[in-house]
This record gives sequence, structure tokens and C-alpha cells, in this order.
Amino acid sequence: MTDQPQATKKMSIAEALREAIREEMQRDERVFCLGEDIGIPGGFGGAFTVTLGLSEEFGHERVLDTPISEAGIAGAAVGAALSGMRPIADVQYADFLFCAMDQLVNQAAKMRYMSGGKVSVPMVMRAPSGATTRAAQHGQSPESFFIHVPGVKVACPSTAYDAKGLLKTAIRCDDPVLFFEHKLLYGSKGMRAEKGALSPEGEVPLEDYTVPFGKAAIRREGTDVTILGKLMTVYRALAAAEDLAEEGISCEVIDPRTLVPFDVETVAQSIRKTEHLVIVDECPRTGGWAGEAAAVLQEAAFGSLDAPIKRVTAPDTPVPFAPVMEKYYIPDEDDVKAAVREVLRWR
Amino acid sequence: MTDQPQATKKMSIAEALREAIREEMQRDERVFCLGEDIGIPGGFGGAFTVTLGLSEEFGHERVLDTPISEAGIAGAAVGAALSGMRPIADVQYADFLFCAMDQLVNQAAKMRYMSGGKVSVPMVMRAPSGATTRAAQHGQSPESFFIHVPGVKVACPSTAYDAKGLLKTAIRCDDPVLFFEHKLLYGSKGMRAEKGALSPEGEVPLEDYTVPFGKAAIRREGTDVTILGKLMTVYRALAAAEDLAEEGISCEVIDPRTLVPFDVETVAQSIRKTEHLVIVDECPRTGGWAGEAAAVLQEAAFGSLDAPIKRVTAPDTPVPFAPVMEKYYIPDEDDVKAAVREVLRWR
Amino acid sequence: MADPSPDRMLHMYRQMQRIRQFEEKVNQLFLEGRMPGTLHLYTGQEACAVGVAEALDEDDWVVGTHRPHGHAIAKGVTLDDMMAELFAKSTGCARGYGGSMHVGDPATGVLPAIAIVGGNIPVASGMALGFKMQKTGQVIACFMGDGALNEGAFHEGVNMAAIWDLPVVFVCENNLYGASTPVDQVTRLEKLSDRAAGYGIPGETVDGMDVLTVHGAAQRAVERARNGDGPTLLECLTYRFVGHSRSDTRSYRSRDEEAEWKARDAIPRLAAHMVERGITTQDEVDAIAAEVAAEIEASIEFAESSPSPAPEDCLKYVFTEEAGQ
Amino acid sequence: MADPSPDRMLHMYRQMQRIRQFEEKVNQLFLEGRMPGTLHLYTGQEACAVGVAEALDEDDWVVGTHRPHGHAIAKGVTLDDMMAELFAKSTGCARGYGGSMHVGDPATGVLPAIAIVGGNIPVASGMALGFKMQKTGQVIACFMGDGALNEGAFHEGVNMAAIWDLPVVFVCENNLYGASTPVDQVTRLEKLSDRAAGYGIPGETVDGMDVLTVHGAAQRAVERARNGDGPTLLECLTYRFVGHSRSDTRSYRSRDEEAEWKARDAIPRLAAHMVERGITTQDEVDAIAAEVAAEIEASIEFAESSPSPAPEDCLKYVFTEEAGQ
Ligand SMILES: Cc1ncc(C[n+]2csc(CCOP(=O)(O)OP(=O)(O)O)c2C)c(N)n1
Ligand SMILES: Cc1ncc(C[n+]2csc(CCOP(=O)(O)OP(=O)(O)O)c2C)c(N)n1
Ligand SMILES: [Mg+2]
Ligand SMILES: [Mg+2]
Repeated sequence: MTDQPQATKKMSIAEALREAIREEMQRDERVFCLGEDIGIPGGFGGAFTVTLGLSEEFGHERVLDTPISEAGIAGAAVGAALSGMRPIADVQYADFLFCAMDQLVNQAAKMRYMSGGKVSVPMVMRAPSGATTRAAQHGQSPESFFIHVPGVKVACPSTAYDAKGLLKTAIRCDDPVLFFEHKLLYGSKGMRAEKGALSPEGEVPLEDYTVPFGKAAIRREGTDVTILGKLMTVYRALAAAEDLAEEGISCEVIDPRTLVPFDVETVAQSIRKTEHLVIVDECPRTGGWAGEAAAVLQEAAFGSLDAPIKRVTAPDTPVPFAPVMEKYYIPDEDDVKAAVREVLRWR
Repeated sequence: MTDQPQATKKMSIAEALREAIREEMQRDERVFCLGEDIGIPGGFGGAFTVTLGLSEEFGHERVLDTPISEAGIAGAAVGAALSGMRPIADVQYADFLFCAMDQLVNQAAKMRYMSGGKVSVPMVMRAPSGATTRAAQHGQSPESFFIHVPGVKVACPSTAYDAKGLLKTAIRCDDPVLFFEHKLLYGSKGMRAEKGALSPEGEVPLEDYTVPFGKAAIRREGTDVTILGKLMTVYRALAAAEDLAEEGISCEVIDPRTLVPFDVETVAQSIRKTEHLVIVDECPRTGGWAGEAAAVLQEAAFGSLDAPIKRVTAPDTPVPFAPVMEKYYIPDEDDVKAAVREVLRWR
Repeated sequence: MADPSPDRMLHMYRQMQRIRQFEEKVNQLFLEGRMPGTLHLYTGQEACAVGVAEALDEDDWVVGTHRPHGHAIAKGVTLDDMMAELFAKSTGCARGYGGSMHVGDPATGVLPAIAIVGGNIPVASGMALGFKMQKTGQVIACFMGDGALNEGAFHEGVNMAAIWDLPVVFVCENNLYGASTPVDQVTRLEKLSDRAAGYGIPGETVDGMDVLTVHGAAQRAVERARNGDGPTLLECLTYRFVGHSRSDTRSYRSRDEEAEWKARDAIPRLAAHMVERGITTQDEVDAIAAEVAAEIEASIEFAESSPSPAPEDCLKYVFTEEAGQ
Repeated sequence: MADPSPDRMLHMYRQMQRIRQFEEKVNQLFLEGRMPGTLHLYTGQEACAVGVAEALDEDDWVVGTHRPHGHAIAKGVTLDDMMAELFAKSTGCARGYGGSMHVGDPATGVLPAIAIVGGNIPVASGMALGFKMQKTGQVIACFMGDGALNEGAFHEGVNMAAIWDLPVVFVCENNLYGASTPVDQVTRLEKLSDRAAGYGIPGETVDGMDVLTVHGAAQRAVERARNGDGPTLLECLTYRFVGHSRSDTRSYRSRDEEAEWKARDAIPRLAAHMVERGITTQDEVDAIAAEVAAEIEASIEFAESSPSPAPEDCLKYVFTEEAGQ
């Protein structure tokens, strides 16, 4: 982690994101937000309050409410970026990215390449991810789709510190960035609070700082097994590690912070020490990020691995509504513990 | 492979697909086609001639030309399927699936689940895949996106026999099937022929037969290394195997035929024999099918593997236009040979 | 235009009461923490769903939105099935897999509601295509909000229905807001039904707070659809009396505006109309409301005493052949 | 309306000649197997691109389609840059990464063409949004075929431009077919510009075979855009004299129809107009054509003698920071 400056404040992730946007909008006239219900006076500040108050501060032109037109939003961001602006677009739920897929995959990601490097598309697309008893069309974690799109970067902050620092990096990045935020981590207040939310608060510097892309964070050090998780599953992994410590099992928990670029080396190094790897991910198993990470790491750390890499993921199903089924669907600390015990049986 | 009946005819893949559609349309009134430029008199029979002549035979209502509206096409297929029909929809290039992504991912794949199993969506979406000097927006191989969509099956025929047999299975399947066809394998004739095409012809039964989903085909037997490829890369793998045989290296080449369901067992068994695995895939590396296959197989065959699983894929870039760059981009037999030699160095 | 039969009017009244009371109850259950998930209430818009559904035959279909309770109940999903679904029980209309945003029941001609704004429109056109190809004579009504009109899916789905003269009625419930966003901020049109002209189909704007008006317009549209004359875009001017979803304090609109619309509530309006014409008495009307209240209490009992799905049931219903993968 | 200045008219003629001759040549090179890739020729539609581009200022922008040679040349991409791109050389306007379907050059205000039908429309609106926010006074012309009007992206992109009064001109080149599909099979509208009404913006249909007519209409639309009065949907009725792409035998349309439209060829038409008015002589006109022919020969030489990208160059230009990943 980069050195933390002096003055800090305890913030939720929603607040940290808002701070990042505010500071960047103050710093750079080209930065603006567009999305649904983000700036309406008396409105929500977006589906999870992140832009609350910003239209009052910066005006409605720079916190631009759009029609319900996700392809239009993404396209507007692409075009505005091409014209020299720095758009921060958002969809209310990550599930709606599928409505904007052509603009994201075929336009945003490829414009630079198709022009032979003559143009660039500095845009951010924010998307709230994760299952929260809203069933199949409002609970997906579609970040894995985007690691398969050459030309976009993918960030996944799990702490308030990272949320602010990564979002600033994303805004300043000259390439398109998909920025996934987990609904249960926001810490949104009041009526927009989420049931079952974890809402980790953290000390966030009030000064300007950035968190670089492609540098994983070791959230807990350990010697017996490496657990790789992102967004919400970082916390599941940490909870499991806590419990397992009591059984005498020492877990190292790593948070990649960005999926593209992905910090293979930090994880590979950890595996060289622990010789075991468990990957925890809320994306459905087949074709998900956990599989990609396993494929890269079985190669990068071959010979060091004492056991097959174990994936703890959501199953290959849509997100169910019933809370009992959803609980089964989402990988939790018990699933992680079982996987850790299983890989350690190979010792 | 299932037993081949008696009467056969040499066919290209385009012809075999057409035969499958024709026979199924004759067999079942509910089967119909919809897509762009598929049935216009004097037209193309779709972008790659697959539906040529079918509107004359079955009428324009059952070979339905649509506006250029991919989301509309996919949605029409979903709805028609829900009403009891058996639509075979298509997009002209697989790249355009991104325009229909919401309908495919959020509607087609989830309708059954969201209804608690009360409805089903028996539709096929055909999509031509692969790079053919048409650059970034007409050369993608997006099949990996769909293995990450619980609720759809994914087929990838590489031979004429499979093309007919898998398409029949897809049409009769009560679930949505994404059916990927490789542009260089069609064997389309005349002006619609593709440069650099391989166009494998094969003996195709004139009678009714199906190829089941989830059963891989061993395309060549061998003992030193297993090579897993799909669509075009099956042929790259076979060419490499041919050359490597002269060096005394014996390769087993496996074609999964369907990616969802995926026949883990056939490949795992092969690995238990060969102890080495190379996966060849035209999808970009990160987040692609090759990674998923590697992740599954490192677990299924752990202990048998003498070397890390090696992926030979397209790089993490859009598809370039210039043929010299495109040739570099597409994994070919030389890339496969190099990878085989590399994994065998671990012996 | 002539009123519907007294029986039908009384049934409409009952249906609107069912929707209203069902939602008042689930909202309460939800606030008490007894019900999981999220809720988009239809309160205030009942005339739209009921007016349209009553213009449909039993084997016709509807497909709803993220705000679908009204659509489903109006077309005949039972309160038991609805309540159990919202309680996430396996006796629910979607066996607990769908929840509030995906209620539906093929047995009553209700597709699982589609909560992707605009996403149900191409699907509805597709179903209508299937009806036409199979010559079943069926019609589908596709509900959408004012916000949905700006989705690309609207455009593609409506155009297809137009060019193929498909038997579908597009019902736009213009409640003046998409979530917090006023409709006049996202379109230059004064009348949303004017979008119909871009597809060469008829468009009509009606008072969505009067169930008889909605019903009349819906009948005409259904008739056109059934006769092979293609789709209609029917705009119903209406208002949700409540927040967009559970976490909405409605600060983006005025209490005056709310009061104005509440004064036009379709439910007392129909009651008054019937009483005025001597079709019924206030007592009978009150009795209906009381019967509905009892029905709803019974549905809660049914739901609460129903079994939950097993956790691992979440693996079911992905594919038709369970062992398929 | 008054004609443009003689110089401008002569320049328009030269630009149309450039497009026509460039494409005749690349088609030949392509058929000879000397040029890779695929081709969608603009032949016959030259008046549309040129009429519009000449209404734009140098720092205005255009974004083309899968059929973009005309759009790019009209806005000023040089024949050398174009030819080298189609030859897949690193001196091409997209350094060999884009090819025929993605020609463009930011230096001349031409975005890389977008070959996803309709895909350029939201991008154009976005760029116009950027102009408006930065108060640059710039305008973008977004070209599209008749087929693109049925894409959801059209709907969303045009609506956004409408509500925000963005400085964009939507130019629909209605050449009667989307690939093989006749336009009247995919819309109920007689005039595509009538779609404009659905967004509350002006629509106009003009003779796309007359460059002066197109130019006049484009000037009006550009002026509206630049004045902050928002977008226009300008439909140009035109015809491609050739097949949709290299593999099209055009059996879906009649030779009579083709002959009728070819008789309206915009290039001789402008020449005749200028000669009639004494603006120029046939000799001067012929000299322009000859100059263009020489330019094209030179561009082939330039392209053929230019270096190809290295194979591994395909790894470049994915991100701005090459080492970023
Ligand atoms: C594609 C998509 N975008 C955004 C949303 C989030 N969302 C849910 S309801 C809603 C407002 C819908 O407005 P409208 O269509 O007018 O329907 P209403 O809620 O007023 O009934 C929004 C933006 C969504 N569900 N789907
Ligand atoms: C989204 C998408 N769908 C389909 C295609 C394939 N395609 C390329 S050009 C074309 C026809 C386009 O017709 P139109 O918009 O009228 O333009 P024209 O070719 O006539 O210039 C089609 C279907 C595509 N490129 N993109
Ligand atoms: Mg609304
Ligand atoms: Mg056209």
C-alpha cells in the first residue's frame, strides 16, 4: 500500500467515492458525471448515494441526469471522452451493463486500437455489483465479462481507502476503466442502506492520493495457504482466516484491487511461501475471474503448488431471490474454510 | 462419436448446417429462422449462405428477414420460444451479439430460473466467429463470454458431421443455445467464399442423427501430450500434431464440441495418459475459455500433470486489420508446436 | 362509449382493491422486516393494469416490469401465489426464485415480469410473433413505464411489431417520473404516444386514473391487435402515490402535486361512478373491500405457513434437463 | 437557394471525383488480390458525404459507418492515408490497425469509422456533448444508413442529442437497401426523416443525388446545431451503384432500378450544372478528373512502397500506457 498522508477521516466507501469524484471535479474541469438519477434535486444521488450533493456543488451540467438509456450513456461517455472530456458514467446496477455492451466492448475498448493509437477514450464506467436479495436481474457480479475485453481496465475496490485512491487513478487514466463497487460494501446511509451490508469504514486521507492499478494488497499475512478474493469476498476470506487461525491454520489474504491489470507476481510470491491457493469470488464459476486467476497462477507458480487450486465461487446459476437460496449461492466464510481445509489435506 | 448411419454425402459445414435446419423445419412446424438478410429472394442466405434457398422452400414467414435490430431479434426469439415456437435466430457476425447482450444474458438465460422452472426458452442463436482480415468489429470470437452465462448452452462445431448433428440437438433442446460457427470453416461457395478458409468437407449422413452435447471428440490419439482446441484451432492442433509426429512427439487432439456442457472427463482421462496439456483457442487470453478449461483441468487432473497447463491463445488485444498482424494474432500450428515442446521440457 | 357490464365493473373494482390492499399489506410487512427483498409499489396506478387486463381474454398474455404486482394480479395471479412469492416461499408463483420483481404465472397468462427497463418489449413482440405464426388469435399486453420509452429495446421491439402487424398492445404507464427523473427532462415530446408515429402505428393518450377510459382504449387496441391490424401504443397518464422503491423519500416532487393526483384516485372514482348509476351501493362496495382484506389475511397465512425452498434448490431450474450439464 | 461559390463547387466536384475514382481503383486492386480485407463501396452516394462535409468547418467532425471511404475523403483524409490504410501499411491513417471499415484521422476531424450499424450514433451525441460542455462551437455530422434507423443505438443516441440540444447532424443515407433488405420491409414509414418527430427534432428528406441540395440542407442543419438549436435528422435519398460488399451479385434488385438511379449520378450532374452556368468548362472538369486520377496513382505508389507493420505491432495501442498492463 502507498504511504498514507497525515490528515484522514473515517469514511464509508460511498463517501470515499464521492470524495474522489468531488476532488477530481474540482481539480479538472473536464471531469463530469452522467447517469440515471444522479443529480436530480431532492433525488437519490444515484442508486447508492455516491453522487449525493454533487449537483448542488458543481451544477446540473456536470452531474448530468440521463434518460434510461444505458447504451446512450456509455456512448455519450465514449464520445465525450474523445472530445477531450473525462466522463464518469454509471449504471444503477451492474446488470444493466449488458444493455450497453456494444458501446463498451465494441466502441470504448476498441476505438484506440482501431485508430492505430491516434485517439484515446479516458472514461470511467461505475457499476454496483453483488447479490442483495433482488434476484436475477439486480444481483449479478459481471466483472469477469470485462476482464475478457482487451482495451478496458477493471478495478474492484474493497476498502474506503482504495475506493478513493483507485477511482482517482481511474479518472486520470487515459483508457476506459470499468469500476465495480459492491452493494454491500458502500455503507450508504438512511433509507438507502442495504440489509446484510458489511459497510467497512476506513480512514481516508483528505489530501490527494492515488492507488496504482496492478498492485495487489496483502490484507493479512500468513504461511499455510493463500486466499485470493475481491470486493465482498475479501471480507469472507478475512473472516475465514480469523476462524482458521484458531485451528492453527495461517492464511495469507490477498486483494488484487484491479483485475486488469492483475498483479500475478504478488500472488505467485505468496504461493511460493504457502504452496496452497484458494480463490474466492462471487462471480458464477464457469468462465469467471477465479478461473482466469487459477489458470495464470498454476502456470506462474507451478512446482510450488502442493495441491490443486481450489475455487470457491457462486454456482453456475442466476442469482436466486429467496434469501435461503441466495445465502447458499453467495460464497461465504464457511465455504472458504472448507476449501482451505481441503487443499491442506494434500500436504 | 455416435455411430454413423449408412447413406452419407460430402458436405461443407455451411451445407451441413443448412441440411440440419431444413430437416428440422420439415420435421417440426414450430421451427423457423429469423435474422438479417436470410431469406430475401435473390439475397445472400445470411452472411455466410447457410439459409440459402430455405425461404423458397418454406416461405418467407418461416425464414423471416428482420430489421437490423439485434436486440429485437434476440428478444423476438425469446418471446417466440416462450409462445411455443422453436426459433433459430442469427447475427451476421458474432461481434453483433454485444448489441443483443441484455436479451441473451438477462432474458433468455434467466427466464426459466426467474419463473421457478415454469417456463422455458427453446431457442438457438447462431453466430459466425473468428478473425478474417475484417478487423476489430467483425473478427471476434466471443464464445467465452457465454460460458459465463448460467442458463445458456454453448456449441462449437468444427466438422460438417458435428455441424449438422449439434445443430439438430440445439434446435431440439428446450434451453437457449448459443451456436458458434467459424467463418473459415464454412466452406461457403462462390463470391461468399472466405480467403484463407479451411472449409473442411465431410461425409454427412442424409438421415436423421444428432450429436449429443457434452461429449468431446478425440480427433487424434496420442500419448505424449493432450491438445485441446475448438472450432478453427482443432485444425491448428491437428496440423501441429502431424508435424510433431515427425519429431517423435505423439499428440492427442481433443475437440470439446460443446463448451457448456463441457466434457471434463474425456480430457482429464487423456491427461492421465499424457501428463501434459496444451489448450489452443482463438479467444483473447484473459478471461477466455482456455483459462476456464485450465482451471477445471488442473483440479480434475492434479497429480497427473507433469507440467503447467499451457495456453496458446490470441493475445489481449482487439483483432488487428493488417494481415501480418492478424497472422501473429491468431494462434497457429507453430504456436502450438512451440507450446508442446515447452511443456514437454518439464518431463 | 358504453360502460362495461355491471358484473365486469364490480370485478374491476375488486381487482383494483386487491392490488391496492395487497401492496399496502406487503409494504407494511416489508417495513416490519417480515418480508425480504425490495419493493416497487404500484399504488395509484391500479386503473392501468385492471383496465387493460379486463380487455384481454383468459388465454391472452401480459408481461410486466420492475413494478409488476398490479399487472400480475390484474391478469389473475392469485393473492396466495403472489404473497408466497414475496415471502420467498416455494408455494410462490415463481417458487421463490423470482420475488417481487419477477412475479408471473404462465397458467394465468402472465410472463415472469422483466425488471430490466424496456427489456420486456422485444420479448412481447416475440411472443406476439409466435401467436401470429401459430394463428392462435392470442394477444399480449406489454406494460412499460415512461422511462422505458428511451431504451433501445423499446425502439427495436415496437418497430418489429409494427412491420409485422403483431398482436401486441404496448401500454405505457406515464407516471411522470422514471425513478426521480421527471419525464419532461428526458424527452422533448409533450405526449409520449406521439412516439407511435415513428413506427407508423396508432398512439393514444388516455386518463390512466379512470379505469373505464383505460378499458375502452385497451379494448380498441386489443381488437386491432387481434384483427391483424398490428400494435398500438397506449399511453395512460397516471401517478404512483408512493415512492419509487422502498428507499425513496420523494423529495424530488411536491406534496401539492401528490395531493392533486391522489384526489383523482381511480378506486373511489369507480365506486362513486357505480353508486351514482345505481349499479351498486356503497355497502356492496365496502363489502368487496372487506372481502379482499380477508383474502389478503388468508394469503399471508398461506404464505407464512408455506415451506421455504431448500438452500440447495438454488441449483435447480437453470436448464430443463437438470442433469443436462 | 443560392449556389455555393464557384471555388467551392469545383472543390465539391473534385471531392466527389476523389471518392469515385479512389473506390473504383481499390475495388480493382481488391479483385486482383492486391488488397486485403473486405470493401463496402460508396459509389453513387458521393453527393451525401461531400454535400455534408462542405457544410462543416475544418475543426468540425464526422463519424462514418461500415461504408466510410466517402465520409473520410470528403472531410479531408488524404488519398495517401486512405490508400495506405487499405493496403494495411503503417503509413495508413490508422497505421494498418483499422482497414477499410475503420478509416479516420483525428487530424482532419474524422473519427475512426464505426462498422457496427448504429454504433456511431451514441458516440456522435457524446462528442457533441463534449463540444457543448467545452463551448468549442464545434459540430459533428454522424452518417448512417437506412438500416441503422432500426437499431436501439439510434433511438438512444438521437434522443439524448434532442433533449440536450447537442450540436450534431444525423445524416441518414437512404440507399433503399440495408444489405439485401429493402427499406420498406423494415419500417412502416414512407419518409425515414419522419422518425425525427418521435424525438421532437426537425427532419428533412432531400435528393441525395444532388450535391447542392444536400449541401443546402446540411448548411441549415449545421447552423441549427451550432446555434444551440439541437440536432436534425437529414435523410438523403441515394443509391449505391454497386453491391453491398465484395460478394454481392445484386440479384435482389432490378437492373432497371439501377439504371434509373445511375442516370441521376451526382458527379456528371454537378459538372453539367457548372458548365451550364458558365462556372467552368468541360475541359476544366476533365482536367480535375485527370488530376485526381494521377493523385490516386501516386497514392498507390505511396502505399505500395510503404512499410507494413511488424507482426508483433499487433500488441501495441491497446492502452495508452504500453506498459500499463
Ligand atoms: C435497463 C435498466 N436501467 C435502469 C434500471 C433501474 N430502474 C428501475 S426502475 C427505474 C425507473 C423506471 O421508470 P419508468 O420506466 O418510468 O417506470 P416507473 O418506475 O415509473 O414505473 C430505473 C431507472 C433498470 N431496472 N433497468
Ligand atoms: C450491428 C450490426 N448489425 C449488422 C451488421 C452487418 N451489416 C453491415 S452493413 C449492413 C447493412 C447496413 O444497411 P444500411 O444501414 O442501410 O447501410 P448501407 O450498407 O446501405 O450503406 C449490415 C446488416 C453490422 N455491421 N452491424
Ligand atoms: Mg415512470
Ligand atoms: Mg442502406
